Amino acid sequence: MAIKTEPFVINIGPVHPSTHGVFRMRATLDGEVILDMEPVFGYLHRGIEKLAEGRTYTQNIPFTDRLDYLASMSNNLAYVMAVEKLAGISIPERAEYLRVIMAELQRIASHLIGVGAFLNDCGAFMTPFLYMFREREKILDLFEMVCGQRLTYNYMRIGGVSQDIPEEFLPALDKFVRQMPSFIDEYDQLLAENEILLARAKGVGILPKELAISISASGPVLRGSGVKWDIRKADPYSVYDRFQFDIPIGSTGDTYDRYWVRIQEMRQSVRIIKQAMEQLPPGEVLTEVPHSLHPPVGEVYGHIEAPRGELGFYLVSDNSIAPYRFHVRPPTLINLTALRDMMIGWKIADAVIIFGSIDICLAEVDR
Amino acid sequence: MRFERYGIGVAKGMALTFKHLFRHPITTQYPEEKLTVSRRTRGNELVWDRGKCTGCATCAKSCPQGAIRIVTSVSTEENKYLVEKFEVDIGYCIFCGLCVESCPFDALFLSYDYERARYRRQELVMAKEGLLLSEKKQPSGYARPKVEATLPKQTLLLDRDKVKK
Amino acid sequence: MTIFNPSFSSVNHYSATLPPDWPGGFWLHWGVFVVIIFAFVMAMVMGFIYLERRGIGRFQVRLGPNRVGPFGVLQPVADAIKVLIKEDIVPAKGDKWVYWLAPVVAFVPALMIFAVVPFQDGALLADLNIGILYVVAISSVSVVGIFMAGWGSNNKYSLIGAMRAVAQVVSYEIPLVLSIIGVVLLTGALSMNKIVEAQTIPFILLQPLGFLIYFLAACAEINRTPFDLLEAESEIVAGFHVEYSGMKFALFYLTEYAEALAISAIITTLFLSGWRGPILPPFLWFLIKVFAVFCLIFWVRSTIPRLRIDQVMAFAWKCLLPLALINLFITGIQVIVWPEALPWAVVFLNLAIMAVLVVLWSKFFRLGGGRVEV
Amino acid sequence: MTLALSGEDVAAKLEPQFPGSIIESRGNNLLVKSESLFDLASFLKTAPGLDFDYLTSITAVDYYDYFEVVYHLTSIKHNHSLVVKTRCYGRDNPTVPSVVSLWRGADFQEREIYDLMGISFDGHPNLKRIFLWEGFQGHPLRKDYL
Repeated sequence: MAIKTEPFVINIGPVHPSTHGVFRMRATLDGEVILDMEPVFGYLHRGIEKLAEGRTYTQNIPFTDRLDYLASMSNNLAYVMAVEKLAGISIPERAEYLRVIMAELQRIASHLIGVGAFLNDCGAFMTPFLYMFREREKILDLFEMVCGQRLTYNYMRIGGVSQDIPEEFLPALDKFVRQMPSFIDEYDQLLAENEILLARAKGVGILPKELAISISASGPVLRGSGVKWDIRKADPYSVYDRFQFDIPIGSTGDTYDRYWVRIQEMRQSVRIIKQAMEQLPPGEVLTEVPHSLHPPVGEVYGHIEAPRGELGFYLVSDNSIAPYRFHVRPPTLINLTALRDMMIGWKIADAVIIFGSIDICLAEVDR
Repeated sequence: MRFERYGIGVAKGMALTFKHLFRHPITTQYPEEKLTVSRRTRGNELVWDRGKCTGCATCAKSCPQGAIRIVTSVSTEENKYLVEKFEVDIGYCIFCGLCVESCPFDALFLSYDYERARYRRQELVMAKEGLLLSEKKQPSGYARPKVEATLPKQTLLLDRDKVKK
Repeated sequence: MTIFNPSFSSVNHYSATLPPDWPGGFWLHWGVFVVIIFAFVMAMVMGFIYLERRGIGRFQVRLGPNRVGPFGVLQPVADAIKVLIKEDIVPAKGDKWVYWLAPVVAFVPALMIFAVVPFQDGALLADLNIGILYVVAISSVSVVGIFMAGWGSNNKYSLIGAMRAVAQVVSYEIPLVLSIIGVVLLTGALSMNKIVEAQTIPFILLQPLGFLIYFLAACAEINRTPFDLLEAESEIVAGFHVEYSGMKFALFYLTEYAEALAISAIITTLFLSGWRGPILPPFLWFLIKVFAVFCLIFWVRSTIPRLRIDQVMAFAWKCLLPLALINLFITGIQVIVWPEALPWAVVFLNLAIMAVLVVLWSKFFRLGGGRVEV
Repeated sequence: MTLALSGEDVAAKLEPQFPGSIIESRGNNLLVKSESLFDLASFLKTAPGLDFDYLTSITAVDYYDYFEVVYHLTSIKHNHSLVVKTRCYGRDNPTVPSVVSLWRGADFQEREIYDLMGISFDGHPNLKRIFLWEGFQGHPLRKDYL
C-alpha cells in the first residue's frame, strides 16, 4: 500500500535566525524537499527613495548609510560619485585614495559578515562568525577613528570626504593590513577544507553562468558563477585603474564557489589597500562645494562595485536643491531573483545555506 | 559527495579552535572596563556653546531629520539675534553630524558621551540649558580639530589583540 | 513488576555487596542511592553546562559567563531560576496531554541510565548482569519524548525536527549497538562492572574503530554537532522544543545534558577503563574521564558545521554500519583465534586496520543525496 | 572602461529594422515608442555587435505628463552600455511591455515599479505588489502621492 502524503506550506521567516533580517520565504515542502518557494519582501520598506526626494543632496548621504548598513561606506561612495558626476565636480586626489581605502576596508568587513553568517547557517556553532567579527571589529575601530561612528559612517561628502584621517590612522591601518592575510589563512584552515562544509556546500544551489547573467546578478554571486565581471575592472571608477588586483571567479556557481570568491576578494582588497597606502598623496580632502548644491538639469547613473554587487544610483535633477528622482539599484534584491531556481528540489537545510550564500542585507532589499 | 580528505579538514579546523583556546579573549566587560572612544566620536546629544551661537539656524537647515528647532528674536541694543529657543529632539536625531559640520561659528559640537539612555521620551527633547557646554558635557572632536587635539587616544582592538604574527 | 521483586538476582547481588553492619534494609539503601545519584546527575549537569559555556566561550575567544558567583560558576543556577519563573506557554491548538508528558518521557530515560553506571568498583545502583543491554534499551526511549514534543506542539518546525529525530536515532542505534558488541566480545560479560574490571588496558586501544563508531553514533544519539539536526537553530529554529518555555523547556535542556553525561559515562566505562587508574581514587578517575569525553564533545561542537539529513542517514547506513560489521567480524576472529595474544600486537594491528578502513571508506563512500527533481 | 554607446549610432543601426519606433536619440540615450519596445529590446539583446545580455537596472520617473521608464543595458561580452527610455501616458493605467522574458533580472524591478510607481508591465508573469501589501491604496513614488 502506498503511503499517501501531501505537501505542506511553511513560512521560513519573517522572524527566523537564518533570514538575515526580516525576509519571508513561503516554501511548499514535501517532507524536507522544497517543491516551491515564493519570496516575500517589504518588512523593512522605509520608502527611502521617496524620502530622498524631499531632502537636499547632502542631507541624503546619511540615508544612504541606512540602505546596506553592512556596507555604508560603499553606499556613501556610490551616491556621492553619482552626484559628482551629475554636478560635474572633481575631487582632490587624496580624497580619491581615502575613498578607495575606506571602500576596500568596507568590502573586507562586509565579506567577513557574509562568510561568517553563511558558515553559521551551515551550522558551525557561532565560532567562525565570532572569529570574523573580531576582524570586523578592528575595521570598525578604524572607521570610528576616522568618522566617529561604527555603523552609519556618513564619511563621504560631495567633493571629497568629510575630514582628513587622523595621524594615528595610517600606522593602525598598516598593522591591520599586515595582520589580515594570516587571519584569512586561519579562516581557510578552519573550514575551507572541512569535509562537512564541502559536503554541504559543494554542488548545492548551482547558479549557471547564463542564468546568472540573465537575472542581472552581480558581485560575488555573478563571479561565483564564473563570469569575470567586476566594475572596478570593467568600468574603473575613482582611482581603481591605478591598482593591481585580480578578480577571483568560481567555476560551477555553487554555494561553495560564492564562499570561496568572498574569501579571495578579501585577499585582493588587502592588496589594494596596501597599494593605496603607498600611493596616498598629501593635500586637501574636500573641494569647496556650494552649501545648497543645484546640479544642472539632467540625469545620471553612477555605479560602483559594492561588496554585494553592483550598487547604482540613478539621479534626476531639476536644478533644485533636492533630487527629482532618487533611485537605487539594489544588488541584493536583484540577486534574489534566482533564489527560487536555486532552491527548488533541495532540502530546507540547503535552502538556508543557499540563501546565506547570496549574502543579502534586508535594509537594502526593501529600502 | 565524498569525504575526500580523510578527515584532515576536520582535524585542521579542530586544531585551530584548540589554538584559540589559549588566545587572549577579546571581550571587554563593559560597565567595569571602558574603552576610550574615538576622538571624533559622534556620541549622543549635542553640545551647544551659547556664547558663539548667533542664531543663524544653519544647523537646523542642514539637519536631514528636522530635529533642531531654533526660535530667535532681534535685540536692537546689542544689534544681534537672541536665541530664545534651541531644542534638539534626540529621538529624531540620527547623529550624522551635518549640523556640526555646517555651523559657521563652531558653536555646536557632538557629545563625547555615549551613556545617555533615558526612561521617557519627553526627556529626549533637549532644550538649550540641557545642551549647554559644561564640565559634564564634553564636546567631541568631530569636525572640530582643536577639540580633537585635547582628547585621549582611542583604544583599538588591533593593539589589544595579543596575537603575535 | 519483576524488577522491584527483591528476589531478582541483581538485588540479591546488591544486598550481598552491602557491608553487613550498615543499618536499614535493601529499600532504604535503594532510596538513599537514588537520591544520591539524582543529586549527582543534577550537579554534574550543572557542571557540564558551566563547562561547556565557558569552554566554548574560550574556543570563540570570548570569556563566557563569568558574572554570577566566582568565575560564573553559579550561572547554571541563575539560568535555572530564570527558566523556572518564566511564563509557561502552551500552544492553543497543541495536543495538551502529549505536550505535557513529552518532557517527562524524554527526561526519565536519561536519568535511568545512571542506574547501571559504575562510579567505582561496585558503586552502582543496580549491577544488572545485562547492564549494557539495559543502557541500549533505555537510552533510545528519549526519542519517544522528543517525538511527542514535536507532535504535541502543533508546529511545523517542531514536527520536522521530531521526524528528523526519529529517523536519526533509529538509524544510529544500529552501529551503536554493533560497536558495543565488540567490547562485549572482548569481555565476555554484559555487566558494566565486569566490563570495567576486564579492562587491563583501555578498550579504546583494543577497539579503536569501535570507539570511533561509538563516539560518532553516540553524538548522533544525543543530538550533538555535527548531528544536531533536530535542533538546528539555523534551519528549523529549535526543532522539537520550539514551542516550549519555562519548566518544560528546562527539562528538555536538562535531558540534553543528562544524556551527554550518560554517554560520556558510558564511553568512559566501555572504552576508557571506567574508574581504573593509578594513584588517584577510582571515583576521581571516573570523573576526570567523563569530563574529558565531554570536553571532546563540545570541542567538536565548537568547530564543525552540521550535516544535512540525507547525509546523516547515508553516513549511518553506508559508512558506520558496514564499518561496525567489519569491526565486529575482526574482533570475533581475534577473540577466537588469539584469545591470549599479546595485547600490544593487537593494539597496533587494530590501529592499522582502522586507518586502512577509514581511508578506504573516505575514498569510495559517497554521501549521495543532493538535489531531488520535483 | 565601459563604453557608453552613442544613441545616434545605435539608432542608425536600428532604424532600418524598426522604422519610426525611435523618437529621439541623444548622448547615450535612446527614446523609443513603448509599442515597439519589446521587439527592439530583443533585437538589442541578440544583435551581433550589440549583445546587450545584461540588464543593469530598470527604473521609472514621474514627469506629471508622462512616466518615463529607463532601462540601463550593458553588454558583458563587449563591455559597452546603452540607456533605453520609453514613455507611457495617462495616470490611471500606464502600461509598457515587460522584458522579463528577455532578461529575468527585470522580474523584481518591474514589480517594484508597479508597486511604487503604478506602471503595469504587459506580459509580466507575476505582476503584484512587492514591498507594500495587497490592498494598499496609491503608488507612493508618484509625485502626486503625498
